[in-house]
Amino acid sequence: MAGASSRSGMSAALTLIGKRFASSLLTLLLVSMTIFVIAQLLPGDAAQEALGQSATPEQVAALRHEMGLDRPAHVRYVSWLGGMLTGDPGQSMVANMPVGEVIEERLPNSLLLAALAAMVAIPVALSIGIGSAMNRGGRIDRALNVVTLAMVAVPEFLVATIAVLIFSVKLRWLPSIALASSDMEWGEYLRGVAMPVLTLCVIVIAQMARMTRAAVIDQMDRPYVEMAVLKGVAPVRVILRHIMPNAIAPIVNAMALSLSYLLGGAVIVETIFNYPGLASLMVNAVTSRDMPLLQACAMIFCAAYLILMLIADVTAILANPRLRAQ
Amino acid sequence: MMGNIFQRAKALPLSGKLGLALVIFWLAVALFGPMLAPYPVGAFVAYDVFDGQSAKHWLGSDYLGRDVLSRLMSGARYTVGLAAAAALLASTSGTALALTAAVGGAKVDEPLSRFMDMLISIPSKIFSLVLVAAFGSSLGLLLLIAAFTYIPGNYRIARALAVNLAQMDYVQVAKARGERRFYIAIAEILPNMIHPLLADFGLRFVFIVLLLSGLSFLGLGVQPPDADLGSLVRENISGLGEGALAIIAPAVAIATLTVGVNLLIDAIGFSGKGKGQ
Amino acid sequence: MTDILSPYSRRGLIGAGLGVGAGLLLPDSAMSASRPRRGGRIRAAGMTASTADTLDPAKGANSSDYIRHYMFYSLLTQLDRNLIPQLELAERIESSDQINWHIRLRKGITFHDGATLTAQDVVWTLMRHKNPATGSKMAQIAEQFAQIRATSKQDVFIRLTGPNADLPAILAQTHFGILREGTSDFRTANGTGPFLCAQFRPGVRTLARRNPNFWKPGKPYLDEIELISIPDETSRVNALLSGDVHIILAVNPRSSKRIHASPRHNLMVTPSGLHTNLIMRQDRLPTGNPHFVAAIKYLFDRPLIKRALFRGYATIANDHPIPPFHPYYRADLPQRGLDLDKARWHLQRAGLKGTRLPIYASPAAEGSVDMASVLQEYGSRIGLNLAVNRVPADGYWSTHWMKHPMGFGNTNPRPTADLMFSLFYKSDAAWNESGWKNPRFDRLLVEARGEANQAKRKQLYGEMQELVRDYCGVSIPVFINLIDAHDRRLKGMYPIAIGGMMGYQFAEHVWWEG
Amino acid sequence: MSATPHVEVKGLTVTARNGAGEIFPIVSDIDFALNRGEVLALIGESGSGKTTIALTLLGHARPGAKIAEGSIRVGECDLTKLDRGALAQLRGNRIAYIAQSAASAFNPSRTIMDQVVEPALIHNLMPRAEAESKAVDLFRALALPFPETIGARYPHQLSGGQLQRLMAAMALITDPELVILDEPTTALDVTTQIEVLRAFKTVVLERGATAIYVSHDLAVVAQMADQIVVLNQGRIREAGAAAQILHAPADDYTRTLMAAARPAVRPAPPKIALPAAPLLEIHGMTAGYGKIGKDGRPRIPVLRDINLTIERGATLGVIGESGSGKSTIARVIAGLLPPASGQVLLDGETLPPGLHGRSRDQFRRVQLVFQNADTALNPAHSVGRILTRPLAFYHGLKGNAARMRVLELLDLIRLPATLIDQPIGGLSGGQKQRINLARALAADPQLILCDEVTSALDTVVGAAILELMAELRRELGIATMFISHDISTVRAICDDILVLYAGTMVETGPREAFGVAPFHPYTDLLIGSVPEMRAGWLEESHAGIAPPPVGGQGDHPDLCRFLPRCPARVDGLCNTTPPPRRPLSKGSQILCHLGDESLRPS
Repeated sequence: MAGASSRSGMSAALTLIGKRFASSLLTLLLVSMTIFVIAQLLPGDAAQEALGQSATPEQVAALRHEMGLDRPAHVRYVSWLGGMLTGDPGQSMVANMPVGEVIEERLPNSLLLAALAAMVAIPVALSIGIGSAMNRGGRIDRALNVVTLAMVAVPEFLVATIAVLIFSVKLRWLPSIALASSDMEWGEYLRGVAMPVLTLCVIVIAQMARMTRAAVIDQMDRPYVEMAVLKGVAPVRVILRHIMPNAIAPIVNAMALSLSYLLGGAVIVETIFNYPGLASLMVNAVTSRDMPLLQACAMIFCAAYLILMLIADVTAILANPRLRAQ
Repeated sequence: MMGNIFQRAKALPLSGKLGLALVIFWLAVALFGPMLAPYPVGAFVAYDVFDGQSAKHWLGSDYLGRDVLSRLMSGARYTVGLAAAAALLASTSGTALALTAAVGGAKVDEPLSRFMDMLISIPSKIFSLVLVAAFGSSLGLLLLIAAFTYIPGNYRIARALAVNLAQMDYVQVAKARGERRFYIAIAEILPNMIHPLLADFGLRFVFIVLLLSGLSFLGLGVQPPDADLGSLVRENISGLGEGALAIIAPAVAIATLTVGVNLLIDAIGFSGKGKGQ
Repeated sequence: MTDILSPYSRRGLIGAGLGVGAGLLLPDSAMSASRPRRGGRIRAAGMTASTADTLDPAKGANSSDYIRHYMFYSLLTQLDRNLIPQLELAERIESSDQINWHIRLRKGITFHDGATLTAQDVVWTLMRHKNPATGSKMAQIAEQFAQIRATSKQDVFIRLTGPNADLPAILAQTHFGILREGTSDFRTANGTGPFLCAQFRPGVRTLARRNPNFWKPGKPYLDEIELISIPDETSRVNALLSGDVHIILAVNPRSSKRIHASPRHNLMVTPSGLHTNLIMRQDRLPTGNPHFVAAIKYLFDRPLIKRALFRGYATIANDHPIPPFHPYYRADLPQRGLDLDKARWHLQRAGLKGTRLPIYASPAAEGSVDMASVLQEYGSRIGLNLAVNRVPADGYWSTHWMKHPMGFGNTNPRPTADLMFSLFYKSDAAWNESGWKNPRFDRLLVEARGEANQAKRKQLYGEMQELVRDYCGVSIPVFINLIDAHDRRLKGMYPIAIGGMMGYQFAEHVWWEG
Repeated sequence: MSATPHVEVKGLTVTARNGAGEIFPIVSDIDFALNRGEVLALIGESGSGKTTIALTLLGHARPGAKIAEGSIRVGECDLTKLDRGALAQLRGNRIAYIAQSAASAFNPSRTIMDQVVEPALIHNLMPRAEAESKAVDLFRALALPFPETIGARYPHQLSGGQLQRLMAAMALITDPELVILDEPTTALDVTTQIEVLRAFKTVVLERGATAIYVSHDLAVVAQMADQIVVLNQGRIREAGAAAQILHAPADDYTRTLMAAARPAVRPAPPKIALPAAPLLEIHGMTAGYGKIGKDGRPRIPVLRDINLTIERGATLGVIGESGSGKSTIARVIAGLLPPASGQVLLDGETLPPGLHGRSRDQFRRVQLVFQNADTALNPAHSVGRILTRPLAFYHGLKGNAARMRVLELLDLIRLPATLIDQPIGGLSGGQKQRINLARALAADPQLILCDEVTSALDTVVGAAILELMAELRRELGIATMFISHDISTVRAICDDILVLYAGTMVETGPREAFGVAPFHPYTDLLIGSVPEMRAGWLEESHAGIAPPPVGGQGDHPDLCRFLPRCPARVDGLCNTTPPPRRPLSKGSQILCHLGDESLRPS
């Protein structure tokens, strides 16, 4: 029986994934068009930016031709799109490398940073959220409320800078810059990213904790919770065994939203800790007007968001027997 | 009317009163700060930079030797005004779109949701960067950027609420009465979303304050010599090592402002809910 | 002030003028204290990181590129601490008429891949700057190469389009780093420089290993240099203070206090001709009004800018681009200062009291935003309503620079006074920022270039300084000092006025005493 | 009777804190006692405090409330003196609770078995395997289908009646000495209620547990209780043996309750001379959800082949259990759900199928009144605003004229004029339902569709609403479609009755025809399931007895829908051939193979 329902859960999830795939392609297309159009409004182009001011008009023209920038905008877009459809994101105009290679170097860094931040932030946020929900209206709840709010309110660059001053400059415990390189040992790497992870956590924990609290409290007034209490179930078990399976869907949703921030929203953290991630790469692509690179970054961020949302929705299906059965 | 407001304020829990006090304080600073500031916002009045507290300069001097208190008093209105206006714009447009989606059916809902996915999936700071580079920095653009960034979040919440409310019997009754969609959305659905939307507004407000300070880090803030609170923190960040008041004061200002707004809204939502039941 | 988007300066780096006197050293003159020794591994942090980072010297666009290129490539000449071009790969450079030049190369120099340096390599390297497809930053300067050919395996002949005695200084720019003939792949570097390229990841890091076959005996001293970039200034200083990096470029004057306070670190200050200048377009109103220009020039509180913006790390300028330490500097020109009465008078004559004028500033032009704030503050005291319009560094040079009646530019030092004036002040120069037209100035410029007599030349350049100071729509309040900082264990550092980190050449000269 | 009662409550007061922070009592001075094995019923309307008292017997008070005074003794323990841990030890162990709505009291994301055995496991009473086999035994005893596998299901896969019985299994798994049943059948259809009551009676009570039975329904209580405590507004009005309370109530309030439970039959008003066309006609209407297939049926059909007529000023009662599609008829008429096929005629004119295309006047003439006034009235609006809207919308009334009309309407529904500026939130259930009704009247309609307008109300309040409706009908001559699950109410007030089962009309006819047998087997079950206010009815009732066995069912879509539950089904006929529509001599029409002669006489 359980096997049957989990199988039907899988099929429901697969159906959803199928449907989502189509609408995701549409979203990606929309994003690429938006990015392209806005980027057209930017002053200058990759050739001008690459050559700088000392450029002669002939040089600019030559480079434009080489980069294919002398073609009309729609032709460029269509050819980029065509490349994309065949799995070729094109050539980075500025780095003179295939976009794939440029991304290949940065993407693992970003993913790793986000994953580490998530690994720290999720348990902490869950604990805070559940803790304040259990003490709803009590002193701990109110204190956590103010603390999480204040956490959201402090600019992240301030958090990061304070952390550097304390842990690197003063105590010299941790390196002030996160130098991610392939030949690094894990211990060294973890020390290097400790503060970026910490800063990102500060940003996302508050939001996730608040959503967790709301989701748990939303369930707490349900009759089945009272029933559990009247069965003599201990409070912790009430939360973990009775409330969580029902609250998990909105919580995962909130977490997915926050986590999508960890990739693209890490610009400031990447800047301060000099971490070679995707967000700063995208900023770089903007300033150098490197369209293929910019598009590739945008596609990745958008896809990451869509995947996270999908994970959240699949979780919701798997957690809810009713949805599972559909 | 005034008496009513006063009574409601009195009925707030302690945290709500604290929030109200903070909000009123910052509103007053935003409104009257520029008039009461002891020095012009751009005046170089102190010989030393990052001065500590003194009788002449209550909050010391900034990285260029300007009076921090004056800059804070003049800057508050940008943060308060921009964040409030952007949060309001984000909330109203997000909610309006959500209502449209809720009463408009799948044909409206689907494209709107794709559009929101698109907005939300482009990292906001990078998006801002591109827009500022394309259109130049102005208060209006900052406002639009902040609003656009937070429309999708509001839309998601408002849409979920509105879709639920659209199933309520009173909406069915209104439909059966022959009411138009617009009336249903505005008169029947919207009034019942106010409290959760207010709470959401509070959180958006915080996020926008944060986004603005993030933008100031990227050099995209308010035009100098004025500065919003985030820019004040940012421009004085080199004073952090020496614990300069120039950086502590605006940071504390941001924290008290955002916490105050949310305490107040939490309290209103709470007492409002109690009444509804 | 520093901005992750802004390259330090988009202007190409050019060495400063000839024959500059010494006296730029700071108390920490490491030279005396310690003897060079081999070994050590350091990490250096520049200030720009971009996927546009390149190993092609012709494309070098920013300080990180220059540092990198100096590590891997050698030049025909190199400017020494007195900014005198010294022979490097060239054994001899001669000319009788300053048009036809003969260069003889040193023997037995090998590229990193083992190939021997020949005259053909030099010819190919220099000529590629004339090819638009190369995208060389020196394309304009290379236009004066009328003909370059190898006369033997060791000899190169260069004919210029006109006389230019400054050729040795011109060839000392990193862009002219010597490549092996036919090099087209710049994923790694193949030069004759002191370091081998072990790893190059654009926008991330460059790893340099000591070149055991470097042609200067004993040099370089360090085993390995990891060059990274930390665009955020606060982060850069913190990285130095926390010991994560050993030398950093471009310290903000505001951070100098923190570095001074650290017992483990030293500041190195390099006075330079770098300046941020206010541009008042002469072809637009009201900035084209001479009284308006005069009013603005009296409105700059230069000591305040020096003190507040640069914490004293600046030299007060006199509205022309020649810094006081320059041999052609005219010392007898009266220094212009803040004079609100004169400014008010000029403004009234211009009939512009009460008008509102936007002034464009950007983090792209160092200090311009704060300078604009200063100007606005003083303007308000004489009834001039200036509105600061800060625009992002991104796209500043292509969109805003020289396109508004009032805006800022930022100019790096040029190797010669002639180049500085020709590029920026000549009536028909592409970068005549204010668009002023002064026939007398143009005549003097040609005359000075043809003048052999140094005293006469100095006098001609002096008059040109006066003309720029009094009539040009450009105001230069201060020259900005370059500040670097490094670990005290890093020895052998001394300033070279063409740029930070010993004119970007530190890699070859320094040693580690750890 | 033993010397010391098993359960004894003395001087119990429970207080709560209101919005302004003032403390006030919800129940006070409650005393009662019962012996081991006895059943005590707490009876009262909503707000009487009956659930509050029941929960105190588990040592529990809902958030915001507090057991302030008194003692609650169960066996040896005084619950008021126990700490949290000790209470948790008792709950779900020695004292078990059966909640009102099993559908929401079961955790939707966990299997039934998980939840049923949980009390035994957390109190370490037995290993899981033993608990599960005990659970299966209980499932069997409670007459649940598939007792071996039902435990693997999730709550949403089971019906309300099954869940209620499963909840009983969960309560009994630990062999408790005291069981609290909190309105355990209120949310159920009568036909299900009788099954559940039977199961409770055999399993819960016959195991010798002491029980507290909370209900508002005297007839149900009559089947279960030894003692009855009548509560009103937190105080005991009357307490005593069941027979005494039921047959010789001493208190006025008890008598009012009794009276309200038996609706008075109201004579139909004299018929007006009818114009040619009836007010509303429905022909061959089929409706449902999802895409409409090739055969003209929607993917999820709800209603099939509905034909009905409502004359001007007449009242049609539509009766059926939950899920029978009775509300859907109203939704189709109102235009909220376009039918898949068939026509709705108003005054002889065909109505556009959906909302789109209906004229404002067509909208005006048909008004919908929903069951639950709490959700049918927008909580954000005031009384005045709710009533003004239809006035403005249909009649263009504004300002003072509208206000005058609102006051008239309030007067018509017997509400004070002072309510006009009140927000909806502050009104009582009965007041809300009156406003709900008044909103429909404000349109000046010809037909009101009343969907279960009294079922969410207490009996006394509901009776008053019915009284009001009868009055309005007399005065205004508005036709009514009265949708209900309660056959006695429908029989009392309607001119014609339509019985709906699973979307098909199984019996239609004038009210008189529903007073005498024979009935369609479903109508028979419906009527037979209404509890009577006497002890022993439950044992005597024939309703809900197992149907005779039949062979496999054919796949004709029009086979009798009631077949699986029908006690009169005929093998080889009902399971192979669609039933015909046939008249009965008493005046009604039924959808059945059987006729006058073969149906069960009363």
